[in-house]
Amino acid sequence: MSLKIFKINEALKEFVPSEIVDLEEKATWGNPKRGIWDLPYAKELVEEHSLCAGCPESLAFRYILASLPNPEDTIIINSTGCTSLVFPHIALHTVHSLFGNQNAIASGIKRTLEWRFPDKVKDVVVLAGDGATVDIGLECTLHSFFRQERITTICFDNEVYANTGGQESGLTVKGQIFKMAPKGKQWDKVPMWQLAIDSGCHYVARLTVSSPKRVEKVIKQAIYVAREVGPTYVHLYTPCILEIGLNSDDALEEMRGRDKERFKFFEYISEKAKEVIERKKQEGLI
Amino acid sequence: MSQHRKRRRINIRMPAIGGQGAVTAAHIMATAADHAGYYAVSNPFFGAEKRMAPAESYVRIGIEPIYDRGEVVYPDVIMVFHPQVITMGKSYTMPFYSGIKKGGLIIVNSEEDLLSEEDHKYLDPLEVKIFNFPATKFALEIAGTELATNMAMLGAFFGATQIVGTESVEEGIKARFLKRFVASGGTASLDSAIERKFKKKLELIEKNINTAKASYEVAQEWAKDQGIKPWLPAPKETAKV
Amino acid sequence: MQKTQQIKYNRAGQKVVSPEYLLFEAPRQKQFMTGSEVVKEAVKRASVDASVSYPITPQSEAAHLIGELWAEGYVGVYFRGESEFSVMSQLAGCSMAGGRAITTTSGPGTLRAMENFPMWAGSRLPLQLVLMARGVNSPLTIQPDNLEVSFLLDTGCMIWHAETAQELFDMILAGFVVAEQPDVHVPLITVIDGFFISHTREAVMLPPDDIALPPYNPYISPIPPIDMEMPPGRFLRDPFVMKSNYTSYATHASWQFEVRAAIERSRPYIRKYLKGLVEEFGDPEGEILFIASGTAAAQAKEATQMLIHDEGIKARVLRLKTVRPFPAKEIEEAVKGVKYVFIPEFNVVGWLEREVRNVLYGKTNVPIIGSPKVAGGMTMPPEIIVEEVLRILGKEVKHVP
Amino acid sequence: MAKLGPAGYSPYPVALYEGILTPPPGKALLFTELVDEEIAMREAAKAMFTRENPTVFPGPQVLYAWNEEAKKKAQLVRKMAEVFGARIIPMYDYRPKYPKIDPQKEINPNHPNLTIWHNNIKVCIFIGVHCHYANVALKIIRAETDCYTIALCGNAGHEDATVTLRDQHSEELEKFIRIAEEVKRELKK
Repeated sequence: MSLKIFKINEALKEFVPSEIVDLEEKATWGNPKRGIWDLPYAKELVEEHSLCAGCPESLAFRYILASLPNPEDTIIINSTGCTSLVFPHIALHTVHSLFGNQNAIASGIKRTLEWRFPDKVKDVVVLAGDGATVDIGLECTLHSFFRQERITTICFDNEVYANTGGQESGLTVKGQIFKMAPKGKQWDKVPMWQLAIDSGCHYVARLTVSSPKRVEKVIKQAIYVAREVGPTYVHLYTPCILEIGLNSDDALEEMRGRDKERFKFFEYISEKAKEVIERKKQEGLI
Repeated sequence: MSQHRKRRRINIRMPAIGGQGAVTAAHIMATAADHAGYYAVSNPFFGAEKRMAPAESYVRIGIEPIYDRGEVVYPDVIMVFHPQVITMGKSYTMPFYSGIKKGGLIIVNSEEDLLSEEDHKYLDPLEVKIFNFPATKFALEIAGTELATNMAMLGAFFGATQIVGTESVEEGIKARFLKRFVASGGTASLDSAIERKFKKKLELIEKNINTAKASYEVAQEWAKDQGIKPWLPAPKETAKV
Repeated sequence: MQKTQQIKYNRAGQKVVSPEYLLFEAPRQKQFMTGSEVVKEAVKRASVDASVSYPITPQSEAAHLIGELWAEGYVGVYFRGESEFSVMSQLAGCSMAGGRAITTTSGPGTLRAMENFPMWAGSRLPLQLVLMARGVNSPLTIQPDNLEVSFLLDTGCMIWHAETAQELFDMILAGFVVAEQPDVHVPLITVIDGFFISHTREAVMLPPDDIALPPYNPYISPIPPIDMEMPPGRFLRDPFVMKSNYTSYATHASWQFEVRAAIERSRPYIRKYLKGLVEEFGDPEGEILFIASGTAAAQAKEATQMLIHDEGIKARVLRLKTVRPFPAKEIEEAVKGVKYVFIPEFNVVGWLEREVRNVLYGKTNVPIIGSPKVAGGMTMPPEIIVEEVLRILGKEVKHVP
Repeated sequence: MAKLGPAGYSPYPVALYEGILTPPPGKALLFTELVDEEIAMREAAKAMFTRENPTVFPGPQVLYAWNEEAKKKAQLVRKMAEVFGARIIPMYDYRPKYPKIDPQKEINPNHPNLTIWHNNIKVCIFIGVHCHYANVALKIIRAETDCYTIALCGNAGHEDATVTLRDQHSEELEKFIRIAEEVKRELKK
């Protein structure tokens, strides 16, 4: 594990702001049993960031970062979009490269890290929006599944291009009026979770981030399966309250509403993945 | 053109039909010339080659470093691998003799003269020599396969131009066909299956060498009749590395 | 640091030697091979960690051969990507993760991948792309034509242009050494004219294959690698750098300038490892000066010899080995006392002519003639170059039958 | 660097505009001149003793205890700051920080001039900052401020600094501290 990169030299410690010292002293490192219950007590791996007030993406980020079983050796690959605004403030090695190439970057990183560190576990997680994952980056996303890359892909589905001002995306629902769809979207929401199953993912989950506990369980399962078996995919509903005209405190209610319909919890687990998840449960890690 | 000065370079164009082995012939010709101490470069015609479609290969041999690249637009020697190419040129884009230099040589894989009156009208004032040589027939007779046509053609080239001896031709052929086998064949664990294949390959190489050598001799005779002297001065020692 | 003299081996079991030994001192043997095969020989001796490939003529063969090296254990990571765009991103990932990586592409593939190249440069990845230039689709051709280099000039990558298979071999090895210098550390595009080099068979001198370059050390990189092994632990490669993201506008400008400055810093290393940014050929007193790179320079050399031997005209060639960094001073020096500058090129836009005119603007009155220009697979016979010179000089043209 | 800033509106690089490159091994760069390491160290020390508000900006490579050399260098940085009577303001990471930095306590490569202006820093030392971020910051500092910048680099140096020393490891830092102490005595500080 690479905790050493957070350890501050004693000779200079007094000059370093407390938020940085806290990362060394109060964050949960080296403990695979860490989880969302640590949130009130431990130093979080994300600092203050600039998402809209009340944006559910910020919740999703906090839950995911709290659930990583191996943060000291986890790399997160991002793409262009609202999520990119959070990445500078995440206390891990992360990448923003181009819009849509996140699964290609992740493939190169994962394979090279496996080559460079054959005796270490380095988890590689992709975290990108719906435009990046399903529209512009679909080729990279699906091919990384076909190739059975051992990475976890998480899609923040807000059903719109939010960062560019509210345009229709492949994951917008049919009929929804957005920019570039002035008469309403003419075709159905892309069933990305199904494409992920058909393309070779070993663990697929679809859910909202209304339940932190459920997010933790899904993320841990996805990462453990990716580590040992092959690609995994997590599809999270993180509505853009701005573009669908909700108030800052409406997000949770919106997600709970969708929990009962198009984001009803759905999970696919391959045979190989079942074995891993069972074992990790027995080890008390899930 | 400075025909008074000694030739420093031979540029060869080899129009053929895809599958006739003109690329292989070019490779062997360059390797043979290299073995004899000349500078040599070979390359194919760059395109989406298909079997039985017109194709070309090129060889450049000289006594000085060769910088020139690509298609040979102004050849000293044209080797016509297939009679069809005379009528079609390179992918129908030009007459087959286009760009031939004064005092050049054309070797045609044919028993009889296939050139039209107009062709001769163009070539005669340029003092181009034409050597009709039935390479395919020769290959069938000696190697028992028309696949050795390219060997007969390259043998004819070296016989007619007298720049390298048959030992270099033999080296060129061996280098082309043996390279991979030598690389992996050196290990003691060569199993019997590979060994059988290897024997077959050796047989093939032998047939190829015989075809090339026999053509060399025929062409050498022809060159003597024509009063042809070696086309290049002996290579400078510096070329031999 | 460590100064022990013990023998080191790379992961392929090759003995690690200094770049100077590998490039200049190791005994060499002659082989007869194509430019594509030479790529394999160079990569084999370069302690390469990763390569990703995609088929496109004329680079496919070189890409297959790197795959063979992976199968033989000389390259750590290798696979076929789904498009050039993805391949260049996958390769970026390999480099960010601290690996030495190389790939090859051509023509339309270069343009498909285009968005990646400024990203490579901005992310300071010392990747190497062997570019086997062919036409771009205007309409389709697979033939040699180096128009695509024009698109790459301002990506922030170094661009070198090899003339022969031999030079390609040496440039690939020297390329990693120069590109990985901490004060340079930008990508290198090693250009050859497709087919003219990739498919041409010629004599090449190679050092033994049981020695190799020292492995890449990502921990002296100007930007930390993405491996959670080097501080800072909180590190995004690379953030939005704009005022709305709480940085000064000047940050992005400074970042871009820094990438260009990094290319400038490669000059002393290039002088050392390539023996200069240019090569001079022909009569040093030559009044006719060809400025050219790659195969156009090779053809100009042939034409120079014809002019000198057959026409009694003093001529010379200034061959550019590098286009980025651009040898501006060398060009300024070379045009002194010259009557005409000719710039032969294998493309219709004349990107080299544009570059040369730019650096000579206001500095010389020498006429600059941007011809001959051939494209779309056409060869540039030296006879045609000679004809062009004679025509400009008002002399009789005898060369072309 | 050609001359002390402020050089102007845009963060022009001297490598590109004035042809000044990083020094070759064994040499240092003092303004536009290639000089011996010791001369550069002496001039750098003089500047640290004579210009206002001397400050050391340690970067991640010396702030964090990620290897033995970093641990040793951190102690030397502390000692160096004490000899110069300089402040220590860390550049602990390179992110665009939201919503803003505290210029009294930190320096950020994306707007390093803020810290320099806020504290009226006229001379500073960069050490342990990754070369790319040091170069991005040094160009902005040169464009925007009149701060005399000293780059102690473990690699090849930084031509956009006023003085740049290259290949600076523990041994070289110890030498720099020794020279600083000498210069201090000479200046009777």
